[in-house]
Amino acid sequence: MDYTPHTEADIQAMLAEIGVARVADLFAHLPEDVRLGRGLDIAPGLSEPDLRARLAALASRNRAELLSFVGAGAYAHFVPSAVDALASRSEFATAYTPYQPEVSQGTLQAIFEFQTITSILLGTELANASMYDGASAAAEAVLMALRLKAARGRDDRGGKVVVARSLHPNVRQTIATYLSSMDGVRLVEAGYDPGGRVQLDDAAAGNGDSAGEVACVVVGYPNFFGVVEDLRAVSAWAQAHGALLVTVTLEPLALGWLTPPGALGADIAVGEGQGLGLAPSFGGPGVGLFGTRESFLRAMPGRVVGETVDADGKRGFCLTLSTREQHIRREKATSNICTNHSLCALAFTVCVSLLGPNGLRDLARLNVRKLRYAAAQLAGAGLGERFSGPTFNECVLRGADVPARWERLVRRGIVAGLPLGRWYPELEDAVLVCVTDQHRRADIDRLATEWRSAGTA
Amino acid sequence: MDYTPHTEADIQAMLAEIGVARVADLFAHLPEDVRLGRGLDIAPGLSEPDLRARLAALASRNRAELLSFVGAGAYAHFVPSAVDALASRSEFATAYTPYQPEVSQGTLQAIFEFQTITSILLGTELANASMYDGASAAAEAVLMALRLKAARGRDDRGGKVVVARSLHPNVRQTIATYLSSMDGVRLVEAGYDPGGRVQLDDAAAGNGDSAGEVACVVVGYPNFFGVVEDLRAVSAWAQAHGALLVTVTLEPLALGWLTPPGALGADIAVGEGQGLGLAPSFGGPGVGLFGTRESFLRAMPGRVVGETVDADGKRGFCLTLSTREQHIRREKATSNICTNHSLCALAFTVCVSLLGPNGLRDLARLNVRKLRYAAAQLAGAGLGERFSGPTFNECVLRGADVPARWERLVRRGIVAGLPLGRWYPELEDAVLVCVTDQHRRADIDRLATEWRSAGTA
Amino acid sequence: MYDEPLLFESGSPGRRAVSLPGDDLPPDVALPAIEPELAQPALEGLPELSELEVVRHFTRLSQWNFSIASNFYPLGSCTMKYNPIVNEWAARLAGHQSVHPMWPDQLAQGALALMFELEQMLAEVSGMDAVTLTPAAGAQGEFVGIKMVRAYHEHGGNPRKTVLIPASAHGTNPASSVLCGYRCVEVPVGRDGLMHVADVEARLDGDVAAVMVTNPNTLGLFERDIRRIADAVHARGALVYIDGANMNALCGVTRPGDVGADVLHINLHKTFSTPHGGGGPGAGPVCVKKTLAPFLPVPRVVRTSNGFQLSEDAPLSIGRVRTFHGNFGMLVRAYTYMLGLGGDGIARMTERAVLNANYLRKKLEPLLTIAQREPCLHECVFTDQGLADTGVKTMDVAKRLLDFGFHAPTIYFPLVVSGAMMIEPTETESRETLDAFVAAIERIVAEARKDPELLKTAPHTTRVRRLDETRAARRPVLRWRPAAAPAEAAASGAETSTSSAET
Amino acid sequence: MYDEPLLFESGSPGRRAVSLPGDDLPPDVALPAIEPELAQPALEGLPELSELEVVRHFTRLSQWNFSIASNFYPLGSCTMKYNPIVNEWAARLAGHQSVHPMWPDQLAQGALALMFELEQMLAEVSGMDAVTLTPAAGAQGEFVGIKMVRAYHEHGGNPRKTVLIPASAHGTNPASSVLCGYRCVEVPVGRDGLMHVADVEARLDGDVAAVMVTNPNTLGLFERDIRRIADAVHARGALVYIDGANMNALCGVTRPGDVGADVLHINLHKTFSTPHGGGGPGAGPVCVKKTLAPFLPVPRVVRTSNGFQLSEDAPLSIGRVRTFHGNFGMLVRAYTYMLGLGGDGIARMTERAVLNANYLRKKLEPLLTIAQREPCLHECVFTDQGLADTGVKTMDVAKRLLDFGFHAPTIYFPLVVSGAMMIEPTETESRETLDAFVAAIERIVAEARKDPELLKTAPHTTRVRRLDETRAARRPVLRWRPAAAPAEAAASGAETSTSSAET
Ligand SMILES: Cc1ncc(COP(=O)(O)O)c(C=O)c1O
Ligand SMILES: Cc1ncc(COP(=O)(O)O)c(C=O)c1O
Repeated sequence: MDYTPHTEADIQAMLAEIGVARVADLFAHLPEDVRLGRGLDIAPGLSEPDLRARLAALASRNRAELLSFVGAGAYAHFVPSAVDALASRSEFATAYTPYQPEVSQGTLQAIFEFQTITSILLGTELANASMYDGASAAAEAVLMALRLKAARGRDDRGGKVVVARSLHPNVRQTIATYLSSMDGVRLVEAGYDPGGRVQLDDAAAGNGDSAGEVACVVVGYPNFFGVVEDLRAVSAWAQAHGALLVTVTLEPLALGWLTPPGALGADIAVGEGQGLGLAPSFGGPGVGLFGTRESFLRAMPGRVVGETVDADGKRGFCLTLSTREQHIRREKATSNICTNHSLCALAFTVCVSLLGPNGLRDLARLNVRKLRYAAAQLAGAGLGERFSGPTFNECVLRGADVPARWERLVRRGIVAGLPLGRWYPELEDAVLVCVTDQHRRADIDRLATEWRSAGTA
Repeated sequence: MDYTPHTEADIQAMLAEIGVARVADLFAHLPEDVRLGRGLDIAPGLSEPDLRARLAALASRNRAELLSFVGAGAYAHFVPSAVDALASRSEFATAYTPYQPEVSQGTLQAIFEFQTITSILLGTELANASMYDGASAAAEAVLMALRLKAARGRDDRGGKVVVARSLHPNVRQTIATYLSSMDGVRLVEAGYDPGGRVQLDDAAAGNGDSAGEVACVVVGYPNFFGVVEDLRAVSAWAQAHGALLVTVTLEPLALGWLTPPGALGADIAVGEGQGLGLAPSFGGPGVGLFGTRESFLRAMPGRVVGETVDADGKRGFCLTLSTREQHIRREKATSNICTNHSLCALAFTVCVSLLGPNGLRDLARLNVRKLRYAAAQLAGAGLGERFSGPTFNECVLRGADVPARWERLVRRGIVAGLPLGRWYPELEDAVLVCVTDQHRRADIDRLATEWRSAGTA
Repeated sequence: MYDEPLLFESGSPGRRAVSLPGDDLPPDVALPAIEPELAQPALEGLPELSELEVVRHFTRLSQWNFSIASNFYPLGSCTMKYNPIVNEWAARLAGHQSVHPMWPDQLAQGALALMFELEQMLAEVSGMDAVTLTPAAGAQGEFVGIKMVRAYHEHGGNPRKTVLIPASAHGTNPASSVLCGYRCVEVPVGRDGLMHVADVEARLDGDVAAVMVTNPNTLGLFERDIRRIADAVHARGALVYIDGANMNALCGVTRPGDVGADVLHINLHKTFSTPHGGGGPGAGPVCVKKTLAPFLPVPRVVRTSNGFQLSEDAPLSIGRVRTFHGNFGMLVRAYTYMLGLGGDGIARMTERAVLNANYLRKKLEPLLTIAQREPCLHECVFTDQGLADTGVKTMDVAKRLLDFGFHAPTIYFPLVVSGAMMIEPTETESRETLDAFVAAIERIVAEARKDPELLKTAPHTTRVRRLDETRAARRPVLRWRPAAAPAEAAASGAETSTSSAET
Repeated sequence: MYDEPLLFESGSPGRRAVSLPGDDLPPDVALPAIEPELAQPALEGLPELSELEVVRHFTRLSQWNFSIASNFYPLGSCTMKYNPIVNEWAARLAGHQSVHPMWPDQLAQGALALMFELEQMLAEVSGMDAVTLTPAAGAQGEFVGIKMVRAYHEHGGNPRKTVLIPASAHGTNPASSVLCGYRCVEVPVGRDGLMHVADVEARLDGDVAAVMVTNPNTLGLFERDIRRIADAVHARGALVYIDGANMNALCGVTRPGDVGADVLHINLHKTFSTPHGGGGPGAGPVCVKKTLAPFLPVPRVVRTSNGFQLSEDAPLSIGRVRTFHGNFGMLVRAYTYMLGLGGDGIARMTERAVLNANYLRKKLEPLLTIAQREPCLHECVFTDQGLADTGVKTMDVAKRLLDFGFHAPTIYFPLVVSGAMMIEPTETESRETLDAFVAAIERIVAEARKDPELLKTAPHTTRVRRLDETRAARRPVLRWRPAAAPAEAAASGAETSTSSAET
């Protein structure tokens, strides 16, 4: 492929205008000793037909056709055809961040709509223009909680961050990475109870610990086990400890069934939007959701779009409050984030617009019911629910010989959930099974049958 | 699916405004005895996920993955990804015929560009905004030739139409259908010579026949056998008989290699544009190309777009010369055509724009060479060329036991061309093989190997 | 707004967007012997552009269109309903796009099954017995239908001579009839906008081959006499052709086949939502009664114990009318649409199309002059009569509507109404959109009284202003041509390609 | 031009676009026991629209954007080159979209192979040894890179305290450094726009962990001292971080890894053509020398005798920074682009980007004031100094350019240039487009002298006129809220949804 438009005549005319003889002369000011002096060791380019053949062959080596029951932070739901048709329109896809609002009203109005939808679903007073993904949004939320705590002047940037062990392990690890260079901050893990919910007690707060007070407590909603945390209790605990409550919702469709975290006391509610409008795509891109209180606005990371008027008094939208951001505040910014996940936010917005409140509720309920049916069928295959708490579309099942049976199922073309031993040694015999609207009843029946027969094989 | 936006409240409010109680009342003026009085016997609607599953299952029952060497009027060539991405833009796809030019300049300018490209490729002074397909364009060309002959006053609408037997049989049949209600018109078929080219002699003109003079002679270019007719000779013959020359090009890519028919004497040059920008899609939609002389303009069928200026003197485009057309002239129109194949004309225009003159020439040459290579390989498999004339990307091959061997190849997943016996009993032992840029050398080698082994099987 | 030059005015010699696959053949493959005079392609003048230039060109052009996807488009008789995106998806499945029309039937069973089922659904909706999906558009459907009428009469020994057509008919009706060798006789339309049996009977003689009725007609009115007309026509051995372009008003309510139709065409690009594409491709299936089935064009899709087949075994057939079997890509879309809607949904579509039209009619009646007091179905026709004193004409109202972001209605058609504005909202528009349209008309009517010049010079906000259509026809410029001297051409090309701002 | 209301101001309660699959479960499947307080979703306010309304809404919005697909977009530092359509096709292959990040590796061999090969190509282009594709964007790449710097120093026993950053750096550089617990020390930029080794050395002490250099820098200039700076930095045990956002100027010409870089990030959404999406998603791979490889984030793609695997076995790793492995969809696009271009094509891309920038610079020099006389690479920076007497500012020139259909350059950045206009044409623009842009600037400069007010009130042809950004920040309205009384809300919604024409 060659996307440059230059003909030989163009090049000659342009060089003449510039006043040099060869293109190489344009690099003449580079010191001799920094020149590469050879061609790149990358294969010659391909024509479009050959390129398409190569990519199609590569893609076919991913086993997209398998029957899969893996969720764990990436969810395959029904996405109306209109979502990609609209979000992929080239005027959206090939624009930059809307620095010139007069010629970016399309992107800007869409982001304003995204901010509104996100704050409705999270139950927060406001939301930003998007973050990279659920985990990095969670990490940024924790940093923000620490900043807010410091601003309240209780102790410098230090403090404890209590993270539920029932939170997605990848999110916990990401938070740990983001916090690891911060002086005086300590991560404390809170266990889970037989319901699969976070167990918050005095030990969780690490009382008597030198790291000082608790800045925030972070829980999944639903959590990694698919269990719906009782945010009322978590929020009460957080308040009692002077801490902020950060919730992480990696399955956005659950918000069609659950009370929004903001309405149950979450001070910062973050999430992953991929499940509404985007394919799993090997883990990205999705879109980080980030909502919080109005009073925390100036501490919030990321871009925001605001409403204003133009010279004629007509409504318009523009990026605003950028005095929080890196390009203005540099080292004092609330975050280093610059490019975010705007186009994914658009897909999310289109998807929610198509579903509407009723579609969202119905689709969510369909997921709940599919999981219930599956759990009943799998019980017949010797897999029992590990936790008693209410679940959305994922639950932890345990049974005899689970890892070996799971391996056998993979060989038969079924990815029968995610074995948990790698992250939870105590759940070595358990598997996290996700059932969604994409599974027909026959798929679930087949899953149950195969688990059963894999046990006897 | 339900694409209507009406809520129950909407309906009630609207009925109230209209002043009726129920929707059924809107049909109250229909006589009792015309009412259906029952529901339609069509299955209940499907949701989008179910609909997609059904259509995907149906599509998978077409064996799109097979190795095919069938052309015969529908050609699978490389189509740059940009073609569909641009032609499918909803502003193009969901507009009507551009009756309001001020809000249809996109479609109008694109058609003007199509008319220009088509007249360049056909070598005609002008071209219309498109016809349905190659065959109906050919039939309309013949009707136009008859009209022109009548206008020249030599004899009323009657006359002879000489059609080459080497023209695509489906085109010949279509012409026959269009002519069958015309009084005094007789179709005469002209045979082919050992080169596979039309044989025009006095017999072809049906001399001494009562149907009068020859209105036109119609040949394929290339013809059905893939052979390039010598239009110089055909044109000379037509002129000698006072007839118009109509050429039919079903493989538009050939015009990247061949002298344009208009430059070789064609009075009306028609064609099928599918091969440049569109998939075979089981035979449609493609796009009929129609070019002719400026002096014949008022006799031409179909829409045309013309250049003009707006109230400010700025260039713009609009439908024009519609006094030839059915919506103005009704029974005196040059054709009954109304809706044509505008969006396909757009895809053709985008495709040619992307290829450019060099790409078109190179792609055409690649086809010529691929066929030559295949012919040489197949000669080794006992298949010889039936005709000696020059061919583009198709040729007729004959050999022992061809129909049975062809059947065996189909069972092995190769459609090894089109057996010709059905249309040409004298070619019972022959197959029309098409080789294009889409066939890799290995595909051709496989074809040769399989033909060979099918002979011995 | 800035200009976009023609493809031919942009680019640079030698520039190209596309790179082709490497030639994988041995170098000694020789080109065939061909007379040199036959192998001199004339490619000069074709655009030489980069991929980005092509993308930008057509992206910009696209934005200069109004379309259903971007605007309310109440173009009467054209049924500009929403074109679902899932249909586009279906038509682009590799299994649909790659299948070749000349393959053995057993390799295309999915496509044939789809066609077979679509024929059955159309037969059920129309109340007819057999269907051909081949015709490319409504007009070709008419040609096929009338051709069958002729074949039927010829088979009976006498092709007959005339076709009766009401004055309100679409221009394709007479044009198609003539193409089949018939003469057209006009049937007047009553004061009520309807065709009356007496007017038909008065013209019915042994020479009449068929009467062509558009139902509902182009005024949006149901032809109440249809059954009696059909009886009269049949009594004279003639046939009833129904132009079903307006089927959107009838589905699930009444079936032409139950009310005397012998042959009818349906525009899938209207009633069954395939996108109109700025002027096609469409699809105009023809549905017939058993008596006419033997005359259907070839090929036919038939179901056998060996699966579906394309058959040409039809000795009485009118023959072939296209290169292949039809606009399959459009058939996939219509099939997807009908399957998605289902029987109930198809009936709901009609009900709501009629509801919308009646609502709009009711709200517009105080503003414009209604052409007919009769109850309308899916569309309604207004005139500019009430604006006569202002000098404002239908054309001006239409052009001014563009400024409000609404496409104009069909204007000056049907011909039987002077200054007609034919408005068809379709069922997929919301009440809010209809209200906004009414508000625009209200404002325009007020403007007509206050500032008629504003309307006569409209549109004001579109990419170009009112175009000189007379000039286009008087001095036809139908293609770009290189300027006389190449040097000049390059210079003027560069000039046009310079964007210029309007301030 | 007409207005388009917010999603929330349109629609009607109970309306819905989507129909869901029928529930195929036995009716007795019970919902789980859940505390009722936890199962009260707050969906009120979400849009209730038909499919057509959603399509029309976003189609209209899209047309209000400038974009590469429709406009020349010379936004400096952003490398707004053509985003090939074939890359979009590749990213949408079912085999790419459906693969789940938590599947066993053997089910995703295609995806892992793609990532592995992409890492290798980026290593070759940058001259580095190992690559992580995980970071979501340039800023996260910086975070990962500086974090690794810290891990490296910590592993050596002392994390050190500061990072040296030139004044011309992008704001993400200091922000990312602070996020890793470092303090930033600014290095002044010389009169020639370059960083000088002496200025670096003057600030180099045992506390410096790294120096962050953008090369070419944000003035589009190659940092000629880079090797000497690197030597000085290395001599003090510190590391060299290269911000490779401007790699488009270097590919095939010079490799940061050969000239002293220890760690560098590349923006695939700039150099390797993944579309910017109106603000992401992007991808910011980080390339490192062997010494830093042990600190790369997890997971890593590794090749084993059993195929490709994702490995977390990296005890010195800085850990995980995202939920999953990266923006795979963007990686597919960049991979397709690099494979399509090949080694030669990648070098050609750089050459022509630099050719275009120098051409533009040469032609603009007589019109605007160049910020630096040094030879530029892929972009050049001008100022509004020459217009000072007219009162016209960079902002006005930028806004006026919009009227000509051109996106504005990056303005007021880099901060070291007052009134900066940073122009980056990229290699995919044609000479004709560059000439048209120059012509527009020429006209604007003339207008500045003749009619400065025209510029100060620009733009005039865009959908909205100049926006009151101060008001947006002073009284932040960051989301739609239902009007106080529901009755009022409905009324005002209806009003906004009425299209209004500007005449
Ligand atoms: C009533 C009527 N009949 C026939 C036609 C012709 O259909 P087509 O344009 O598909 O050929 C039309 C379309 O405009 C029509 O409205
Ligand atoms: C020089 C430079 N560094 C870093 C960045 C940040 O990259 P991103 O926006 O992808 O986070 C940018 C992008 O604007 C840049 O131009």
